[in-house]
Amino acid sequence: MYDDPVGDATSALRDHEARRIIEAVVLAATDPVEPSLLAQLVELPVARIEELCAELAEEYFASGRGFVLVRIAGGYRYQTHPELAPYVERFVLEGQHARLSGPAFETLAIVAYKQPISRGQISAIRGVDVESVLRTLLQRGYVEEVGRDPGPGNAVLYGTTREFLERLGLDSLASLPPLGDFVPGPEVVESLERGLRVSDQPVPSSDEPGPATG
Amino acid sequence: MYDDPVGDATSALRDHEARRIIEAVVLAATDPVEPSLLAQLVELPVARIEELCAELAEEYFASGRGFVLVRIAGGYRYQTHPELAPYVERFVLEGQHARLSGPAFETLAIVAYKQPISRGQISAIRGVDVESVLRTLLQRGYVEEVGRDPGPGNAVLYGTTREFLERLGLDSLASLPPLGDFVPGPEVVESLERGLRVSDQPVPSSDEPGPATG
Amino acid sequence: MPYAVRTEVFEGPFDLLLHLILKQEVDLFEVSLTRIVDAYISELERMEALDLDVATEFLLIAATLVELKARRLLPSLEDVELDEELLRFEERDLLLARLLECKTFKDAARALEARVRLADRSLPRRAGPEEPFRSLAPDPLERVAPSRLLAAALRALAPKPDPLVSIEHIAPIRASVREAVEWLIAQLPESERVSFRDLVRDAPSKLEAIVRFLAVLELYKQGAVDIEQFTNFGDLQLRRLQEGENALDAASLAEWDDDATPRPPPVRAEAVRE
Repeated sequence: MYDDPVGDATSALRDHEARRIIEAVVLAATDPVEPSLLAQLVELPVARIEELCAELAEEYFASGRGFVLVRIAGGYRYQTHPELAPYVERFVLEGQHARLSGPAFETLAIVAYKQPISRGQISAIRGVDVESVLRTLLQRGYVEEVGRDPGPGNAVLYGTTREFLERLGLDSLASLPPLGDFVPGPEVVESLERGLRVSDQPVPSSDEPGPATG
Repeated sequence: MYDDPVGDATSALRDHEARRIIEAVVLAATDPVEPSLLAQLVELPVARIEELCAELAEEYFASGRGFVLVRIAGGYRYQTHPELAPYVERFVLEGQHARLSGPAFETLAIVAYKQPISRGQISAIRGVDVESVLRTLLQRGYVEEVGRDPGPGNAVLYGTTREFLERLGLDSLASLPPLGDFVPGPEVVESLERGLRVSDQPVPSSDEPGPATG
Repeated sequence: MPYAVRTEVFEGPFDLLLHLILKQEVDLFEVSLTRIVDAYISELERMEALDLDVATEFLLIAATLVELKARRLLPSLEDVELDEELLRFEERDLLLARLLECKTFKDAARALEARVRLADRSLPRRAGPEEPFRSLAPDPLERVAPSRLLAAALRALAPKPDPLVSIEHIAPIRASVREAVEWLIAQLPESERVSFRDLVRDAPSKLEAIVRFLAVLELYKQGAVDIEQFTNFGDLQLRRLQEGENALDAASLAEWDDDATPRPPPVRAEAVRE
């Protein structure tokens, strides 16, 4: 962009130095490092930090390193390459997390998408009492109290934690797949509708016998 | 060394894979990793591991990475490049909002109030295995081994340290705020353990053929 | 891999209903509400140990289904009052909406689970800074008030409240068919018509009304009462029959309340009570 070769060289040097600082700081961190913090240390704009981190990540990936640089829970961190899981697992046994049960995941999904939400509201969606499941989620640090319902009863409201983002490998709640992706397709809706049809007169679309699903 | 080009290609592939495994394992480790352990994981002789590590270290150095691979205390570990010390120092001093994770804090609270307590008993209360959390607390020096359970198994019993008291500004354990009346005794903890197990059980594993999806 | 035969465990009424409806869709070309209702109720029978709250929810849905089925079996809808018709659709749509919501989150849960499984394949670096730096790091416990530790301990140690103690759930559904039968007999004057609506007017809950209805059916089955309905969806008129008075079949009644009975009735209302 500039014709000044010295300026170019200087900025290349700066970038190289900035990358080294990012590498050192992220390596020393125990939690994901926010780009704003890196920007302060390196004295570059946040946007530039993001670019440099993306370049680093790409570089590691391209040269087949055993680690990756990822953006998680709003920051950058090093983690092992997923392909090497079998080796790492053999070495770091205690890193293994206890699996959550299916119902626990359903409750977690409801909290994730509907937060802040009360226990009663979760129960209403699931059709079962969720107390013990919610307790498990609280204990494992996936979910936390985030406030109180201002309405009568002042029910405790729950939301997901930073730990939740880390465990799912998400940068933020915005990176959750949109809930709309999971709304049942027309064929499921139709079969549910038919299953609960009140009158025996066939619904126009289901007149022809034969499964509607493919 | 060999003239066999195929064999060369294969061994190059092996070396590349071995380097990746070393990178991943050393990155994930909290302590220096012994070469003999790496040799086992990679299934190569220790001498070859040492060579590969030296190559990796040289590669990081030559390309001016912000981290270095060093041999220390009989093993390999990553650490920050000495040239970047001022940045790492600043980061550690002000940037890193040191925090104990929720689970670590709760585990510490359990040890503080129920000491001496075994790892199994803590796990029973928390409903998850606490090995890695306990390790963090031990490393931090908040918790230490205080004895052995006289019962079968001779489980290690943990308690809090002097440093823990100092950090909290407490004279002795007696100055901890009292838990109050509803603290369950050991027998309740046991039934709680059962309760937790039951509450986690009734659930089909998510792999089971649940309701057919559309 | 051999085809594994497993007993399905349904975690809630929506779970079960979803499964039944979607399975029907696969098995049969035409979804039949009748079959679904029957399957639902027989599934209820199969479940031996039902959690109190779960049982209530299961039962309410069973009641809704039975209601939908009953309405479908009625020959003509000509005289239906508009209100009733609207109500009918509302109930159905409500159930449908809940089923869809349930299914949506079920699938979302699977996606989250897959993500966790994927994320589990990578381990983050947790070693932290190496030595000279490590001692520089502020201690995480510094400036932590002991009261926070207490709060964490209480959170971690709090015993799980016994789910059976929850009074709100028990109180409104303290209804057994056997008791309702006794109550009904006391309510029914001899040889005089009584409106069913009057009988359930003071019912404290929907469930209580359902139980009273089941009691009426039981009395009818035993020949103790006669039931007439003059219009579709009209009120039921009950009349106590003389000869049935002393002929109540205690064994049949016991079925409603006794868990150990070999032939459980289709809907075991007392499961809610225990």
